[in-house]
Amino acid sequence: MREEGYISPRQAAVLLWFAVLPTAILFLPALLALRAHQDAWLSVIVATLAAGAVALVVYLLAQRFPHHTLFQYCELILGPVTGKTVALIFVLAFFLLDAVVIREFSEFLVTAVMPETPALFFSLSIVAVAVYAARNGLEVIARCTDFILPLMVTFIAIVLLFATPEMAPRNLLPILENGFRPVLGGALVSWSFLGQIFILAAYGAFVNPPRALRASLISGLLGIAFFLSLVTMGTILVFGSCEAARLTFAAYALARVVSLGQFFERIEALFLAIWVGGVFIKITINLYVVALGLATVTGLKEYRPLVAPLGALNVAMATLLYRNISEIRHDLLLVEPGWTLTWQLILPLFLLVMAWLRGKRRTGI
Amino acid sequence: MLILIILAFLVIAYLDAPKLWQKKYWRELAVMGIVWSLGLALSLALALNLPVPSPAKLLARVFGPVTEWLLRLIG
Amino acid sequence: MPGPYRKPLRAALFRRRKPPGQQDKQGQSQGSKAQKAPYPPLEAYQLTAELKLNLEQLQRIFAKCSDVVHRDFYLGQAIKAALFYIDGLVDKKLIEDTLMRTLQQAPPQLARELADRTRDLAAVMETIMPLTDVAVVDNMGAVVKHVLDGDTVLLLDGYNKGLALSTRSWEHRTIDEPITESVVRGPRESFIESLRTNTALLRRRLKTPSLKMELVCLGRYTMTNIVITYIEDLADPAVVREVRQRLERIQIDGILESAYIEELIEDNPTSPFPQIDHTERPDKVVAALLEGRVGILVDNTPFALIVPTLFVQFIQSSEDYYERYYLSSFLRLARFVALNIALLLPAAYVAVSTFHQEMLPTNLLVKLASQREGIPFPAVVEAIMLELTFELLREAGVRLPRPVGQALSIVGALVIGEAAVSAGLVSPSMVIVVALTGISSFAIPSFAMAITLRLLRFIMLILAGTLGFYGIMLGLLAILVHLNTLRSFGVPYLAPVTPWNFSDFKDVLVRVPRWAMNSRPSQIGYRDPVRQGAGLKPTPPASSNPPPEEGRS
Amino acid sequence: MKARLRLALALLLLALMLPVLAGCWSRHEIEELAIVMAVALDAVPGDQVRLSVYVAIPRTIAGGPSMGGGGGGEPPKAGEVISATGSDFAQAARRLESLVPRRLLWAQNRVLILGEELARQGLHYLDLFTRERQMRLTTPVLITMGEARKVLELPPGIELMPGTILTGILRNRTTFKVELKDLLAMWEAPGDNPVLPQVVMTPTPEQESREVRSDGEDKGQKGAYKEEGKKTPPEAVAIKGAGAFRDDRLIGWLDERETNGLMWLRGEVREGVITVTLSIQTGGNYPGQEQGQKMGQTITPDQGQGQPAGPVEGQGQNPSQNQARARTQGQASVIFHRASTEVKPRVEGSQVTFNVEIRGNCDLTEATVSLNPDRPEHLLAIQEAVNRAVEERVLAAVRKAQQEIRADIFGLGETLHRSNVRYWRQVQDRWNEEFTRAKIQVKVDLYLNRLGMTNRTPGKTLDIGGKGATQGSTR
Repeated sequence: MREEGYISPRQAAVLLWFAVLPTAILFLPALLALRAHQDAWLSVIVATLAAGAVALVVYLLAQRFPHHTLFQYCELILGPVTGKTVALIFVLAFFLLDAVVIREFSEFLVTAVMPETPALFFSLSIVAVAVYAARNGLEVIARCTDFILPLMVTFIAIVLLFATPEMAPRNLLPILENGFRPVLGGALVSWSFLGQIFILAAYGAFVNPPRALRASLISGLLGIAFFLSLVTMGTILVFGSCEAARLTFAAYALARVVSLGQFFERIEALFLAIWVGGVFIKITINLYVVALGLATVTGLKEYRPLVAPLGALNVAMATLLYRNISEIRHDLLLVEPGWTLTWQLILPLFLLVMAWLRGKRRTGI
Repeated sequence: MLILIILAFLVIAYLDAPKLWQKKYWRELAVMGIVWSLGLALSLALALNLPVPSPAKLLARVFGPVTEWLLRLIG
Repeated sequence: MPGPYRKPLRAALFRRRKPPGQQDKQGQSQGSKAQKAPYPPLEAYQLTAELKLNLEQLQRIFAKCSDVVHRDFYLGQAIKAALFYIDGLVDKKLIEDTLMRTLQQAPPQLARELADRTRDLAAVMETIMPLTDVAVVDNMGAVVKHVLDGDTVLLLDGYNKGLALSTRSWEHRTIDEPITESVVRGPRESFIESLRTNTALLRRRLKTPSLKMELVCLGRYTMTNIVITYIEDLADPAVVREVRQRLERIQIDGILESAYIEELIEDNPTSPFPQIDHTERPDKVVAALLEGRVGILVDNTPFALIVPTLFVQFIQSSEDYYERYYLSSFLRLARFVALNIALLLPAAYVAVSTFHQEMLPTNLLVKLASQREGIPFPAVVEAIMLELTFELLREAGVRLPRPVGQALSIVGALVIGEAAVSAGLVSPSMVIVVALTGISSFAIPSFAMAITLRLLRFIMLILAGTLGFYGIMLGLLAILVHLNTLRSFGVPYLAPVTPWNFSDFKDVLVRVPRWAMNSRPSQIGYRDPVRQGAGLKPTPPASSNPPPEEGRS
Repeated sequence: MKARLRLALALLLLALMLPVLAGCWSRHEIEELAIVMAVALDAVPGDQVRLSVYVAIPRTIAGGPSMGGGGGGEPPKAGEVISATGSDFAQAARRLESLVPRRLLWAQNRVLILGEELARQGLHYLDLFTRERQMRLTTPVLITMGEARKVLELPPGIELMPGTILTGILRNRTTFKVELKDLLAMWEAPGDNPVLPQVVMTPTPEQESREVRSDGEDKGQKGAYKEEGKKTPPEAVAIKGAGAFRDDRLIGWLDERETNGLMWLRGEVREGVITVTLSIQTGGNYPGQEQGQKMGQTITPDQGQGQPAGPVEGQGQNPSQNQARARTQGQASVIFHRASTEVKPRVEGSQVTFNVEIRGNCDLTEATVSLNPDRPEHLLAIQEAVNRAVEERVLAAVRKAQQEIRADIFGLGETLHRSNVRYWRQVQDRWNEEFTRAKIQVKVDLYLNRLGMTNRTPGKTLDIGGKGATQGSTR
């Protein structure tokens, strides 16, 4: 099925940022510090290189099938039955991803902001707004980012800028103390976040002009790497790798350290507000992709009716997925890398190879 | 709680179902119905504390070893 | 006897319940198509060649209309004629001094020829008519319409046609200073209730045949004249067509204000945000037309509508373009801040004081805490109460006669505020917050937008009171998504912020100097993007003040 | 459109349901809060801990200015100290809540004070203060000899509350500041051990001032205040000295000089004043020396221009010899705004040497010893004395750390870690031991380059080593 709106390459790139960064900056630095210690920021860069592979696959597939979404060319490549199955796997994967994001989001809010409020309430309320946004289509989602992005960037910049007095450059030393292996281990963890740029395969078809897709992939990836390594570096610089690894929510802790002169201390509530905006986009775009994918797989004319029930199912799934935050961390460290690598790199690679073997491509619209 | 859940799902159904019915989009209605009833069932099961296996567990069983293997590959 | 009133109403309701299907939006349609003609069904009447019959019909149509004047006379002492007009809508002096005299003293030969049918009715027009705006009417509906419009209809015996003579002239307000949009510098004229005057105000500013004024007549009873005005070279034809279609779709009994139309042609009727700007300043309309927008003037309304409308227009004032650009830019930024304050300040205050106390500097927190000791209400309730009081004060101040209104607002604000604080019912800081919010909402140039923000403020307050900043953010996100879905006649409401257009930013939060505004807003005036010549930035003439050492060219 | 209307309806429904659903989760009216301004942690007998909090009373504080100056009567208290014991701090905190009619707000806590006993037991109790969401990692941590609760019970001074007093002092940067996150980082880093600034309850102001005189330091004397009419002996608070830990246990105390040395070595010194006592012998040697230490730095002024010491013209002369002449004994204080410390480890065999280089610029801020501004030697003399003083302080701290504390409280191990990973691997597990054998060489290069707004020491025109300005240049 088709979506009526188009998004600009810039919006596509920004959406990519939002598809990765919001949860990544919150959870990743601490996990990275655990794995790669003071070299955590190197891990981000290594993982970015690895994520470049995803970007390449997405790009090659998109080139073969311009104006087609992931779910559409699955079918074109593999035929109706297998294709639909694989597309359904992608739908499920995106669905699970969204559920995880919702869960992480509510878990954070409950822990850090309002412990008396049930987590379900946060998932419910954010998904309600996300449903509203997702029903309005990709264009509206993309245009929402135009407002949230400047806020987010400004805020990250302010936090990092005003945290500089607290930073100790020696915290980054020694570089590569234990060789490259911990860095790779960290890269594997960051992979589970960075690989999410794969989502572009699902909405890349609506980028106008299509040939600008490469630019949006590159700038999306670079932007993610930039912000992520900056925040990771900031965390390590302020807390040191030992203490950083103890933090559950690194970026939040960073925001809590900041004091803007004597007057404007403790700006974490603002962090919360702006971050909610970011996660909102992330949840919405995933929800949108899930609904779009499901509609494509089942051959519907419209994805809109699916959004609300999917949102509800997502909330339930988010509640079901994990029992506690420790499970989330465990999964992020020890399960997600393998899982994300499988469906975000191996499976698309398989698609690409199949397309190449079968000589499938579609040039027209 | 149960009443709230059912109410919420009724609202969700009310959002789109009547329009689909009018437009005779049966296919949409069917898919939506499946998702909707899945959601309702899951929510009710969770509210009633029925044991529902978490897909995360399944993923962990399958992809935990994969990740471990990857980690070993790295170092 | 209640019957006749109730029954049709029931019927109307019943009919609306199951619309025939062709009307998808507003349920204003009353169903059948015959409704377009005014009551009584004029199809039943026809102009005949017999004057007596025609007059009878007209008298039946205008039965019990005491303001209708009907005068029989002989044209050129030979042929029977009658004038029909409505007293008060016509220039009586013109009719009595000029028209009657000319017609009665028409050359007898002409009258004879007319009576003999050797000459057409048009001959009257061609030879003796002292007026210029004359139209031939050939059916009863047109006759009635013209009479109602303030024309004088001349009927001749033996002709199934008549002449509609434009003798319109009625009492109206003189052109005054704009009340709702007063400026320090800028033209002091505002629209008045008379459509013709209003169009003249526009035409005087735009002396070009490209300025089009399409006439639409709406309202079964009011028969209100509506003018769609645009500059043909600039306006998007699609928008013009859309405006025309949306207007023609309207079937309504009456239009008393342009707001009637506004609500019937909006893109998203359920949105709380105004999607059509209105103004009483001709210069603002002209500026809009020059950007490629379309104006809608409605008779009997001093407010013109402007479409398409973007969100940013609501923080712009026409004076921005008349003051120096530094000041204008600063004021716009200030208004933007005011907009945010008007929407968010009480909510933020409640959120901070009940959820995020850590955000406050300790001294402030302690101050607030000591102020709130003994206040019987939670902060949210306190805020809502005070906001409501403020709204009531404002409302009372607006409705009362001006001098009283001022006294009331002073008394209300000072006395109630002071008393409430000293009675320990509200905290002083809350009074400050509410006052600041009130001031900010007045700083927004557009009243319509200010009202919207006032309403949303209450929702934000409730959200903030239940969920703190998270609630505020949820509300803001919902508003953001909503704003992004809005379009005004096809143009995204939030343009040029999103879809992003850097060139249009010259006139959003800041106003760049005149000489830098070289292009029209891209979403609206794209048909002719070049507004003015490039390089208009003035430089001191080189010759008048030559530098001592070397001449510059 | 209908669908839009439905959606709007659903959202509205949700918005209306919010307050019902959400109830009063996490919402606390500002006046229902007990604002915790300072926290003191103690260990009490029986394996219990005691949590004491200083809760502000907003009424009094907000009415502050008006009540000031009202003669007679005790000033209303700005806050109250409440404490509760428990087997850990979470339990104690819970019990505290049952003592207070309001909800405790920890987010505004200004300072965390550790009692000696607790510190000797270990730092693991601090977990609550990093885990609980209201607590902040940027809270300054102090340690005190004896009970920490005592510090909270201080009577108000310039500031109303002990929390603000202490943070105010810390902000003056006369001593170093350890925030909770720094403390944890010191604890967790393998080559570092925590040190905490010590808050001391000073006795009466008289004693206090005596101490100042005898000390020759004027660091950390804030918080002194005058309050006569109190029944209890007035006490003041000061932050000076430090508590040194080995791993997570308090081992010993550093005195003020040692603390200063520690700050130099850790590179914590940003600005401050150094006072040295030196005697200038006109015409002869000008040995500069610091009080109490025999550390000679002798310079010889330029004899060619130098007037013989003693009588200068006119009435400047005075029978009591020392007064009339140039004051050859006295203090000189320098103030510095920027100073940097660089530590370079060097490993030779199994011997680790740390070369510490301290650099900075300072201005003369007070000289009670007579000084001729036109003689660079005089400045050099002061400069040398200052450098010696700093060096001596650093060495004193090192001695203390190596001999008594037997722990690397300077984070030198981390420096070694960063520069020589291979060697660090060998010693990291027994670093504290290794540290006691490390050699630490200090080189201080503080340059005195400005004189301030006046040049000569005030007094009747005396002449030391030249006519000074009256004769133009000395060169």
